[in-house]
Amino acid sequence: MSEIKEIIMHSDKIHTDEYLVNMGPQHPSTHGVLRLLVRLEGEIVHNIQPHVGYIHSGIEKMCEAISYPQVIHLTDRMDYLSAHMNNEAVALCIENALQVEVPERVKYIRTIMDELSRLASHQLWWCVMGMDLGALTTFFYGLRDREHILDIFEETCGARMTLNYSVPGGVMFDIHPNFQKRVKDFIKEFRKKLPEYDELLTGNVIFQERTKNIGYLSLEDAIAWGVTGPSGRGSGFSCDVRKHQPYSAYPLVQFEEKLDTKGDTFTRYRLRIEEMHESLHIIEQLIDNIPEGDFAVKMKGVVKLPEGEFYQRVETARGEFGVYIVSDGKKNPYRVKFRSPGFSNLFALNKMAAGHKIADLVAIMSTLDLVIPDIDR
Amino acid sequence: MTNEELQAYLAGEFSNAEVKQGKQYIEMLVRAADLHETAVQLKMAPVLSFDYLFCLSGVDYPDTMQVVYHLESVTHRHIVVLKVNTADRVDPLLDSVSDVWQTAKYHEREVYDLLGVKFNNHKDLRRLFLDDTWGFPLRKDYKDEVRIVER
Amino acid sequence: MNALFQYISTVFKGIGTLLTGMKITGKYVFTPWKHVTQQYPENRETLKMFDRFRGEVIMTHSENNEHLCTGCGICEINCPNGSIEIISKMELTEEGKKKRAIDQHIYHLGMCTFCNLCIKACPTGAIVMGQNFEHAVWDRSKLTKVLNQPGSKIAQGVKE
Amino acid sequence: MGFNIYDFSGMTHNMHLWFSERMSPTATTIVEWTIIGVSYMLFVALFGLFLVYAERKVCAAFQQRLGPTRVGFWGLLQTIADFIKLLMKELIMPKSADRFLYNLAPFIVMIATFLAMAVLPFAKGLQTLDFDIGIFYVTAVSSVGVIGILLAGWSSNNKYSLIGAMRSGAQILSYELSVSLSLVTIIILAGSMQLSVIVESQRDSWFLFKGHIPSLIAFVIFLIAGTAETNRGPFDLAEAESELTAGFHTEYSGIKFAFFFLAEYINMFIVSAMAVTVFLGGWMPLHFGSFESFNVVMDFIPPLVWFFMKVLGVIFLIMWFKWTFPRLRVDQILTLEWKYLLPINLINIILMSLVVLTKFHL
Repeated sequence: MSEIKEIIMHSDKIHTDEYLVNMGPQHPSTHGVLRLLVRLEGEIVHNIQPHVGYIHSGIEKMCEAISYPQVIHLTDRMDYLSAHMNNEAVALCIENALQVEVPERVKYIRTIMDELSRLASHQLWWCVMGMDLGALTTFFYGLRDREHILDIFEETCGARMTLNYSVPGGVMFDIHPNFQKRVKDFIKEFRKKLPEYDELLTGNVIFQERTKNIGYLSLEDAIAWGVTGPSGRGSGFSCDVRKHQPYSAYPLVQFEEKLDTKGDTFTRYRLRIEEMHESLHIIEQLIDNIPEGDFAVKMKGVVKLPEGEFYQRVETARGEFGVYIVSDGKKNPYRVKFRSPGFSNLFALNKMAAGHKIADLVAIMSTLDLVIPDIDR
Repeated sequence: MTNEELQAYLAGEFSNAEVKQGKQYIEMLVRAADLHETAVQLKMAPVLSFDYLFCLSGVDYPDTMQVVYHLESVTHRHIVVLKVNTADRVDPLLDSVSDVWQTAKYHEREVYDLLGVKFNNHKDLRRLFLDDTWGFPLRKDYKDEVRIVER
Repeated sequence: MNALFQYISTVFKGIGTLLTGMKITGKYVFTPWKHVTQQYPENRETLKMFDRFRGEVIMTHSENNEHLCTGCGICEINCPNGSIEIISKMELTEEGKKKRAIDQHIYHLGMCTFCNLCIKACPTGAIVMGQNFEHAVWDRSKLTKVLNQPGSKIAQGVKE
Repeated sequence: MGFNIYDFSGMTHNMHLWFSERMSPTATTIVEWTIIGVSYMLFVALFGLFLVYAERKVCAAFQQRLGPTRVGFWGLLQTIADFIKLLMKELIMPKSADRFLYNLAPFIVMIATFLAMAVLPFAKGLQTLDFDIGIFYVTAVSSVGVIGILLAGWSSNNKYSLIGAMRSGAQILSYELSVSLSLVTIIILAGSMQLSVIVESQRDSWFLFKGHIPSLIAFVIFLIAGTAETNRGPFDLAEAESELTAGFHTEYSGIKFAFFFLAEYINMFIVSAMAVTVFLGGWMPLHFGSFESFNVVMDFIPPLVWFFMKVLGVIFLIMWFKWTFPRLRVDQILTLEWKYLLPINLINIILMSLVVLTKFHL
């Protein structure tokens, strides 16, 4: 109740036409346990107050008690859709701190895995986007294609979502002998399926009407609110860490950072679809050229970081993910902070959705591609 | 601007700050009183224009609370790490930078929630994840006998 | 007149895009045998998990009821959430020396996150990941398992 | 009591005579009403359950799934099991709901559905009421249902329900216009509002083909507006589950929810049956002018089978819409009606009048 009172106190004057609706924590379109306190007038959204913390699991506190390889396995559980990118961020951070040079093969494998994760995440986003807009069939088409990627993961890493594949100094297993063939089959298959996505949803006149000129986010706002990933790039914010601070095998591949300045829901949608094409392109460049070599360098049994502070940025499917490790030379970190993309992206929602209708709020939230454990950590 | 030039420029511009090359990025330790002014300068000066705050974290050191701001300039693509120590560890107080970078509004709420760092001039400083009865869990002296199992 | 032409073309373009979408779904509805559903309990015989699939931690035993575990406790240290407990005992070897050996390798399946860190750390390769994934039980206490079989011994020649 | 699957009028007439001989006129009427009422209720319950099953199977096929397979052969008993579950569920009422209106709402929706069914001609002679204003009656009573939806939304004392009900009100009131106008197009062609006459005059050719392009346009508009009338497919704003959790029936549970659910499916049947009766020749078999042998074979199929085949075809089309398209927004749904369907409809009526005036349709 106190929150509601506060909101009434904070508003400039009391609007008698307005009413408050709690969207969440259990609501079909908040994709988890996110609660939005929405101030509405009729159908028009006036103000949105996100309330997070319903799935706060204290990962940062837990990390202070466990060793570095164990920290990696916890990062799976934050943004579970781009688990491998999170793993990689911590692994890279540790390798940088220890000045370990990983073999070329590891870099290639990690980059391929990154892009596969990105594809899987974008596929899930696409199906959920369709479902939020009422086209329920997209959900199953997206999941159908995602299954192939999860099978690839399962064969090589042993798990489908919580991969825990990157370890300090390399990867946990070498790639499975079937890996290359499976990935190539998947690319061939998915290249055929991607145009279907466009025909089913992108081109649809109802979809276009629903998304075009909705949820505008200006470049200034995108930067000020730290909106990254395809959501930020839809506003023209060049924020692709793969381009600006390349890691792993990204310096070796040709790819385009998809940018657009329109900043509306449809642009964010389109950029993600284009990113899927780019991801396929990146994998195609790497998959045949994986160099021979070790899949990990030999590390000591107990990983100890030198004293100091280390930061590593990677590009996940949702935007920029950062790991900030403060070490005091012991075997467990002194402080770990995760900069999660969803956290910054979510709070720009008010900027985008105010003035639009409830249905648009749902569409805008979909294009932000929120994963709630990523926000709450 | 190269890294060395940037370091020299920052050292010249902010005489009260301690500028040094860290392990990865240029680090800049400012006094708590200068924080807001420095933040405004870092963002507004055209040669610097650090307009993108990509990480804001609080660290609990034995004698002080430190808040770390990772800043990037979208136009110049250079990065600086701004650090500020609070005078008091138990009841830390800093100026808010949420009017400089909007995203700091919620990041500061997170720091307040988990570490108990209060921010002046913050419009809406409430707990973010936890409810009001919790302590500040990321502090090193935080005790929770029920939920934390020591091995 | 131009506006009218535009109006008509909007209508036809709109209907056109809708028909394109219906073509895609129609393609699948008239080929229902191409479904992707797996009927799980029925396909139990044919359903084979990948050999790296991380289903549960198991300890391999040879036909002589011998395992490779020395009871060193490295897996216990490496486990992030305390799902492994090693209870060791002191044994007299043939030369009459005291030697540490495994008494019970306790594994809490309910707490395991299948991160593979224990298997990676095991110096003798005593524990591996099993492919079983049907872990549902009625009683939670059944999730706590003792991995070394009763009466099992350490295989000859395994050193710490 | 002769039984003729091609013509039921003799059978019903004989039944009436048989009752009249043995009972007083009042008792006859009461018995006949009871029989009709029971048979309609049975039909609604069974056909509703079948439609729910069909929807699940069809939707599964669209989504490359199998749908229900566990309960009964091919999951045929699934909806019955679901229905039993719904019957046994607790009826929960929100604390500050308007008790009377809350309980009344599902019945109003159901009553409107039953009223509209009364004039549908299932086969020759198998029609309860044969008004001379049949079409007018259907459009009138089918819009009563929206009152139930509005009541449900208002009395639940839930903001989601209220938003859903208001959306539904705006939507159905506007689309009623398109439904009526597209039917008016056909009334011009048929020259009658009596459903039996309309069906009878499609004996040699269905109105969809007879009326050339205007009746095709009217058919498309009727399908769109009819889908909107039933709160289905891309027009399910009233219960948009990604926005309003379940819209106007958020707070309903158990059998009251089942009423809304069943009414939605039966409404879909009514819209399809109207489309079939008015545009696709009702229970009339498919005839091609000069192919005599073909026409004889078509005549051999009983009218009841024809009617349901056509109805299920139209229902499949409506399901196809639902499982393909994203949902419209509330302002777009009104834009579609007032800026597109209505003007096209009005022009279409003029076109149809020209066709009739020039006797082009004969």
